[in-house]
Amino acid sequence: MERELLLTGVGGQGVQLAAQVIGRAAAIDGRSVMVFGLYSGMMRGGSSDSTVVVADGPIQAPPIVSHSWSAIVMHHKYWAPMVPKLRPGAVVLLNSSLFEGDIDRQALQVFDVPVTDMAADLGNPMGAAMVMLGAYAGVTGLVRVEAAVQGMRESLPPYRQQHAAANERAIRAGAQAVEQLATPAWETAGADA
Amino acid sequence: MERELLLTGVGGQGVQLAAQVIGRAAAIDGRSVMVFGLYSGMMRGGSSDSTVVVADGPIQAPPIVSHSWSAIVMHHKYWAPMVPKLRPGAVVLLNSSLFEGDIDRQALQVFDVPVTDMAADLGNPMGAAMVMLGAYAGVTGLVRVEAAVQGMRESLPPYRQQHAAANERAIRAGAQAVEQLATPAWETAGADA
Amino acid sequence: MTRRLMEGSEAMAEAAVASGCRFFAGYPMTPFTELLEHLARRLPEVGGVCINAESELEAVGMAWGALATGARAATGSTGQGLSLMQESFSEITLAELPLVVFNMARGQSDYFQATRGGGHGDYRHIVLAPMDIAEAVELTQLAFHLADRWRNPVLVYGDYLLAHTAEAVDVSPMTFAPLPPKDWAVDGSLGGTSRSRTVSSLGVGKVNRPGGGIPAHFEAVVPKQAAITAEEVRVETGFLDDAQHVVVAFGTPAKFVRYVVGQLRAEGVHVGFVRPISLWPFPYEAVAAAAEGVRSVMVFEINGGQMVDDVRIGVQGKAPVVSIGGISTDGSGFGVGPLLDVEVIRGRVEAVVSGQEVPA
Amino acid sequence: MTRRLMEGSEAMAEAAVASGCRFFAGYPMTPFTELLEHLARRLPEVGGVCINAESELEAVGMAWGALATGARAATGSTGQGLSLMQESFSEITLAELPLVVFNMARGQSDYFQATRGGGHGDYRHIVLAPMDIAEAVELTQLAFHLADRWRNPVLVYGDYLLAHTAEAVDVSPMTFAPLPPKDWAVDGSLGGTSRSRTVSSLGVGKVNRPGGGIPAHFEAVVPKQAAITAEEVRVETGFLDDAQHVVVAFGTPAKFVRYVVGQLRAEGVHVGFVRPISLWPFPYEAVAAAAEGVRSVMVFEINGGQMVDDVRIGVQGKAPVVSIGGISTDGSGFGVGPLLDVEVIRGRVEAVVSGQEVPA
Amino acid sequence: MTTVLTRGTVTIDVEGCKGCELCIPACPPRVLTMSAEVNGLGFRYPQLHAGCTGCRACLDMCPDFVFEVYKYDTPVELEVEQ
Amino acid sequence: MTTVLTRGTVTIDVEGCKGCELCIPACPPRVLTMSAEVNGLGFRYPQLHAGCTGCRACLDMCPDFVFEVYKYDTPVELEVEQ
Amino acid sequence: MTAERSIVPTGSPPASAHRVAELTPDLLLTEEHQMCPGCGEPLALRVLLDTLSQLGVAQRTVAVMGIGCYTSFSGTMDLDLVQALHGRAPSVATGVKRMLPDRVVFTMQGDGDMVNEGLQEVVHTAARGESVTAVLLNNGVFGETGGHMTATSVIGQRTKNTLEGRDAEYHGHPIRIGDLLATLDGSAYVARGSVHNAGAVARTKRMVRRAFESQLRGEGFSFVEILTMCPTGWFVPTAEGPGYMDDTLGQVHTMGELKARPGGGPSDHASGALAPEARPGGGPSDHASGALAPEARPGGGPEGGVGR
Amino acid sequence: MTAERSIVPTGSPPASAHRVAELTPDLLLTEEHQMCPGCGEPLALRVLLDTLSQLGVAQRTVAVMGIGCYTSFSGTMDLDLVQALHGRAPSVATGVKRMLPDRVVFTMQGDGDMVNEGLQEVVHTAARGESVTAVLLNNGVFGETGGHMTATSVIGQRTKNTLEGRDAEYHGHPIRIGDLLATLDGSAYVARGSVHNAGAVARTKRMVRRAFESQLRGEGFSFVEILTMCPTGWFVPTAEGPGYMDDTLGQVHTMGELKARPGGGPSDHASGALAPEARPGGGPSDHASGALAPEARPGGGPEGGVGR
Ligand SMILES: Cc1ncc(C[n+]2csc(CCOP(=O)(O)OP(=O)(O)O)c2C)c(N)n1
Ligand SMILES: Cc1ncc(C[n+]2csc(CCOP(=O)(O)OP(=O)(O)O)c2C)c(N)n1
Ligand code: SF4
Ligand code: SF4
Ligand code: SF4
Ligand code: SF4
Ligand code: SF4
Ligand code: SF4
Ligand SMILES: [Mg+2]
Ligand SMILES: [Mg+2]
Repeated sequence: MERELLLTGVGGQGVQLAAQVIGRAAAIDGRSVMVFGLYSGMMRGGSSDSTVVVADGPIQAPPIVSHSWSAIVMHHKYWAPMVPKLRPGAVVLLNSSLFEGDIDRQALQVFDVPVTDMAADLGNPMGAAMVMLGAYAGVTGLVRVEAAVQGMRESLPPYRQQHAAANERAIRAGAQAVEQLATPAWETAGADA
Repeated sequence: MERELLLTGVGGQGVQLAAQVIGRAAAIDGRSVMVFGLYSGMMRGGSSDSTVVVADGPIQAPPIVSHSWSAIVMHHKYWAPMVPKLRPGAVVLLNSSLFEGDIDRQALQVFDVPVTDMAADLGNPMGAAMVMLGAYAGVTGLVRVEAAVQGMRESLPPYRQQHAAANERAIRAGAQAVEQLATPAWETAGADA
Repeated sequence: MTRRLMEGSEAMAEAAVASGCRFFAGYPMTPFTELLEHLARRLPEVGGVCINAESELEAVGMAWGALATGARAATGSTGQGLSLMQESFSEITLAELPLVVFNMARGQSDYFQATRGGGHGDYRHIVLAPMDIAEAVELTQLAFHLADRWRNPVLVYGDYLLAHTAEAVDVSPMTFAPLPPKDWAVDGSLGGTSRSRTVSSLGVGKVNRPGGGIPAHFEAVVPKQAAITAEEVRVETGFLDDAQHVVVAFGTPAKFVRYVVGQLRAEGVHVGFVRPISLWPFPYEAVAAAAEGVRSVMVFEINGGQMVDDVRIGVQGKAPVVSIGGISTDGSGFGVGPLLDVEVIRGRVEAVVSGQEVPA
Repeated sequence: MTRRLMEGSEAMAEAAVASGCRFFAGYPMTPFTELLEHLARRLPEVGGVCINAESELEAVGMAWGALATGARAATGSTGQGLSLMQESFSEITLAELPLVVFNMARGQSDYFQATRGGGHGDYRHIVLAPMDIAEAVELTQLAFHLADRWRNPVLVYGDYLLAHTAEAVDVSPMTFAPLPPKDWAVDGSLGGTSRSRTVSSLGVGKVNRPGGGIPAHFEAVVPKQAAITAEEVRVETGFLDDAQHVVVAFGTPAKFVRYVVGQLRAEGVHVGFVRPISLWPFPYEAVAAAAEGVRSVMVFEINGGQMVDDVRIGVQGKAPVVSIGGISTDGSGFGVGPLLDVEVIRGRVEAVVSGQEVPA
Repeated sequence: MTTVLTRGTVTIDVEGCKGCELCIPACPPRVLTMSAEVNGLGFRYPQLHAGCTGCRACLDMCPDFVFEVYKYDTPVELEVEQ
Repeated sequence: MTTVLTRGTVTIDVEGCKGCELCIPACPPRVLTMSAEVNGLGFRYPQLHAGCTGCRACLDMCPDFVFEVYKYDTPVELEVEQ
Repeated sequence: MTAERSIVPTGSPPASAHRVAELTPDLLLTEEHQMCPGCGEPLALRVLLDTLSQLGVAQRTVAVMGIGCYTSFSGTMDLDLVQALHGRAPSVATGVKRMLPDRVVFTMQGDGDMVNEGLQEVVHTAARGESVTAVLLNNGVFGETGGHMTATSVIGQRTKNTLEGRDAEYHGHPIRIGDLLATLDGSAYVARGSVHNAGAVARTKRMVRRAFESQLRGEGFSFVEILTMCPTGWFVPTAEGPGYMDDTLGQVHTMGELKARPGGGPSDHASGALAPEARPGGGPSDHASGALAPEARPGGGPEGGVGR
Repeated sequence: MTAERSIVPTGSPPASAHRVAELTPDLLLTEEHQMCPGCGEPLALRVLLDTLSQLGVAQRTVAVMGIGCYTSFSGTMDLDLVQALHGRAPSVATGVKRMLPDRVVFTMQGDGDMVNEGLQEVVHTAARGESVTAVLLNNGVFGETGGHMTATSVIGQRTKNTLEGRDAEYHGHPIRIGDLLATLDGSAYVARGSVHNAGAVARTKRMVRRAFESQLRGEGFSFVEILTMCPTGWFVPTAEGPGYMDDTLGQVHTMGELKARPGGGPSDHASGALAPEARPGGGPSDHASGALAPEARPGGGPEGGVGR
């Protein structure tokens, strides 16, 4: 089974790191994984999208997916082109601190999480994406929260390790703020969990 | 009618200039002309070959000729590959001051002119090629001697004009040292002469 | 080495290290940058050298020097940076040095540059185009081997997608047939012995052992290229047996095409594919065989129409050749544009199969 | 201007001046050097500028700047120097600047570089290959016209023989259809007006007039190339009517081929020739027509086999395509080798006609 | 409650701010502080307090061009919370 | 006829000479002069006269490596034409 | 502390007050840009555009842009403009100037563009004495590609591909490009400024003005290097950018005028370029204008910079 | 006059005499070459090869050659050798040295190669402090292609494409490359010599030796510029070459040591490199060795050269 996740935000919001962390977490959970990040130019306020595919067998799909099982929306600016790619009933986590615009709450299972505010409250204003990925793990079970924490630590370059503790708090806060779906991503928590 | 001349020597002997001068002289004489020079690298002692084609109508031949009516041999070093291109009976002027080796005096009409020595005697040791081209004009009548003198003046760049007088003496000395062929290049001396 | 989530750039860097590459020089440029970053970190760990060259011109020159000593060495960039290296590329080929070049292309519009030689002269690089990370790990190692085998540069043709996609991969060293010793390399030891060596693109040796000279040196290119053409064609084909239509594609887009062809076959459409893995030498014979008796040969490439020339040469008029790709880029000019989408490709293939116009 | 003995380089320089070229920058390299020398002398005389650029990279950059102001400007070199300019060439094409490039090639082995674009991306230069000085004078003038007409670079493909052969020639200015004004050029006058201009290869305008953006800019390449292909093919053919064999050749070697074909025809051999004058766009249709019903299509080119690809694309399998050229150079590497000889070419054509092996 | 003689003032385009804080130390009288709230892009932004001199340093140091600087025709007294 | 005490001498590879004349002024005692005759390539070449010191300057200045320089074990007297 | 004071409304201009300076440079088509928070390049841009505006040459100016983060300014600068390739702006500017000798021509380049990829271009253009002004935004990194070492990165500087810091043995030494260009006969005016505080911005503006004045007098090549913050590439918080610059790049690439043609004396030393009231009052650092020594200091090393 | 003296036979070595120096450099495979009459490049070649021979490093040396007339030496030098492209030798040498750090690596380049086409290469290599020695044969022209202006041609110099002489306004100013390289932190030894007379040859030989000694000590980049005659490119008779050089190039590119690391003191000041008897006796010019100041003179301008 292949589970897709699309992430969108603006440069600087941490979308690429979040995608990486989920990918590493899935690998830690023993699954096949493919992560593809697409961002314009450098770390400036342009678009920042990413795709994650996690599977319990080898992945057949090419790294750009046409249909997705879920989405994380850190900002609405580059969200529109993503909408048609979501399968009916797809799980969407919205950054409700910033999100503006319409979303079809009938067709999609939408979860509003005010991650920018939560991150600010945690004293880690740049940690919104970490809160979000904690929430995503909590809602979908696509990766285990513990795997996400470990994946985050492995994803930080040496010169950013000082942020690890704050990020861990952010991930756990996100996970605690939500409830798991009735039908999560997998039957079991993790292939080797 | 197309008349070909092949010239060969070593770099620094003035072969390219001599070919140029003959070309300009032929143009002065009102004929069609094509001159092609081939020399290795720069003015260092490598090969220095040139081809001149003069015609009384438009030239059909490409600039590298397979068969030649005449040749000027300033040095024997790069002479061998030229031999098979000479038509039977071709007119060959040899720099007898330096030439070493064999030449088929049966098949070719050979004229020995000690142009290096003559140039030295004239106090113009670098003028051997000019002596030779005077001799060539004298023997073949392919260009008029007066046209050759004028062509030489036009061929010198401004910063070499100081050599014009000495070169003129060299050309005339060459012409005087030889006798014209019984059957020169053309019936008339020059198209507009 | 155990499986680890690595982006393509990192996996290729690891594969280079596993191949014994010990010198790299490069200059950052999207999407090549990460390959350089990984090698800058990894090579010193294994006793190698990675220089952050001051420009692409310097990078390729440094690699040239390292190669001349017999080391396995590489450089890379993307289209523009490789354009700057063209003079060196052709001359390194003439000098018969085993350079490996990573072209992390911004799309596929450098096909001509890669296969026809953007530089002057008659040189050709062997060009290997992986479709995904696993294959990139293999072809990178093969590249170092072939470069040494033929004393000819090999270019690995990746792209943005390959560089920036991460998968859990395992880079283990491959084994190849043994290679002759690099007795042509200079190590400085033969000065004053009358047997000193020259590494040169000019075909010149020493006066006491002049070699064949420039004409012979240049002419030696022709038989060498013929030998490579005879031995190094690599291609994957699928579903050709009873195909009425064939799609030709290379690199990461070929992975999309293969997926689409698989889907269509499952639905009973008689379509097959040819995926050139070596772009030079190009699999003309495979294309010719595939073209036999089909109704169309489609070419899907992300550019204005380049590989289509090679496909036409292969097809030799046996079937209509139809371009179904095109220039496609994101707003930044180096990312991935709208054509790289399974649905879009499927739509184009179906249009040709059903005899309609290809949608723009 | 009256007839005067001029070498090809000088004649081309005069033709450039007659075309209104007022800027040139170049760096010496055999056999391009003399063209630079003549322009260094002539341009200041007519109020133009010729810069002895410090390298080819600088030369092409300077030409770029001059072109951006709307001036007619050119640069040039030979193979290696042009390799260095490849990055600029492709981007100047994307910037739609009317550059003229003189490629005084060391042979014909830069055919790929010239016609496929040695640089990155989908660019194409219009390539015009004169066979002698008189034609070079015309094609040089045409080059400046076409560059402006299409806002696309044009490369004039000369060689050692063309550069160094002297003939008595007459350079008179030609007239062409009128051209649109260069309202895209910058002159510095529109700063602060909200209508300021941008000359860029990146497809970007100003925020208030952004244009189509990078994707649209890149995609515009395709229809433009199609239009040039439709209108600018130039070719000479001869003796095709009842030909059983056809020889394809371009540039100065084509003059030899034409001479040989003329000789053979006079002797009753059924052979004709096709001489592409524009190498891009290539005269595929003329080649296709010539290939109809013949026994062989020979390709004579002085390289390892490059134009033969285009001939194959044109012939589409209708007749066997036989290479009868090859790499041929003198000892210096940039002069003229043994294949450029009427007897040698004749021998090769006769061999094919009589069904024998082509002599090596 | 005291007041401060204030010769200048600024306007701040809060939505243009990227929260870099370069304006804060640049202000000689130190009358700028960062907000607790964030703007639409999620950035904190500067707020002005009494005592601005209209010196322009904030304008010169803001990479996002959010400031306009004014001088009162007559200086005003503004309140400062102690 | 007089003689000069001559400490050194040279050999000259006449056929290697390209007639540049750089050796002539380089020789401190000025004992080199150019020939009137030419060699096989048509160049005039240097000739040695009495008085060489074996100083090596000609060797150092000849681009065509035609000189070898020697010192006599015992200086010799050589004739000079007046 | 300030935090406790009451907040003054800043939404709209107050009544009975006048603006002390133009809102933004009037040669900008928009104030928006996509540079990172805390980037120094927009500050340098403003300095440049303000100067062109004040000199009144905007309608006879051609800009030639390099490739780096600043490239995005090409869409917002209201100037006739030619986009060059990475490193190649000086040659392009040469071509423009030779065809339009009475126009003001300048390049905007980064350290990666000018001192790495295009070092040869700028040195030759300077040696040629080409009458153009080159403006260098020097942040000691390739900002655009993610913060890698450039030829101006200082010893010990940590960059994306020198994670242990630039090591002279392995990575070599930084080039002080301004000092190098000042040694060439063709350069007429060479100075190095910075935008790391308001005083530096003001001094830099005077340098830029003097560079263009030199071009207008036809003296030869003029050059202003501006040190700019790149918190992203330096991996430091935005607020620490200026201090980090001062401690690292600023110690090697010291600020000051490095060369000026005797003829081109202290044009506007006392005022002119900068209206007096626009000067930062008791700003965080000095603005001792005496440091702008009017005479040439070719090859001037670290000793002669403006006090920071 | 000398012409009247009787001629001494010079066909073969005399009896009872000993050779004062090696016949030709022992690292030459042949004495023949195709350089023009009066060319200075073979003189520089001999200086270089003699030095390598005397230092005893020939069997651990790699030469990297540029493209110019001197390129033809690659066939006659008995050294392991890599032929680089025009301008690119310093990068190639870098690659060689990094892979063979204990070998002696040098480049031989001309002014066209190094100061035109490859200026960036040599400056970056010097800044990088790469432990290689670059030898420049500076004749102020592209000899190989026919005598055109280079970036070192001096003002007023007539060349093939500056027929009226190099004009600073139109063609720019020459680059004094040695002076420029001396300003870089990565360069350890920089000197400029010449071969226009026997004294200059001897002094140049000491410079070359000191440069290689610096490399052997691992101090960084070392550089020797050698002014060489090119009568062909200068359009002067061969015999006038040395005088012409002295009057033109020599006035701008003044001879002397421009930089030396304090540690690398006066190695062989008194002798060693040059056996005393090999010194030109009362040669045409001085050989005051004091001019080889051992201490660093970065940026040293015209004032500090060796007397010519
Ligand atoms: C030939 C070439 N090589 C590499 C690049 C990739 N590239 C784009 S911007 C850049 C760095 C720019 O650095 P700098 O000029 O210092 O500007 P900054 O981003 O720091 O402002 C590089 C390496 C390119 N565009 N062209
Ligand atoms: C890229 C490139 N451009 C131009 C040339 C042509 N070229 C060959 S040698 C030469 C000049 C060499 O000048 P220099 O290095 O000064 O050596 P010299 O001939 O004066 O000894 C030039 C321009 C080349 N080989 N490669
Ligand atoms: S104008 Fe000056 S005093 Fe007022 S807020 Fe800005 S920096 Fe502070
Ligand atoms: S300097 Fe500008 S962008 Fe930065 S915090 Fe202050 S107002 Fe915001
Ligand atoms: S060794 Fe000295 S003295 Fe003797 S010939 Fe040579 S230069 Fe003259
Ligand atoms: S220096 Fe040498 S080549 Fe020149 S004249 Fe003297 S011996 Fe002959
Ligand atoms: S990466 Fe650096 S230079 Fe680029 S926009 Fe960001 S801060 Fe500015
Ligand atoms: S052209 Fe000049 S440098 Fe070249 S060999 Fe002749 S004299 Fe020497
Ligand atoms: Mg930078
Ligand atoms: Mg030179």
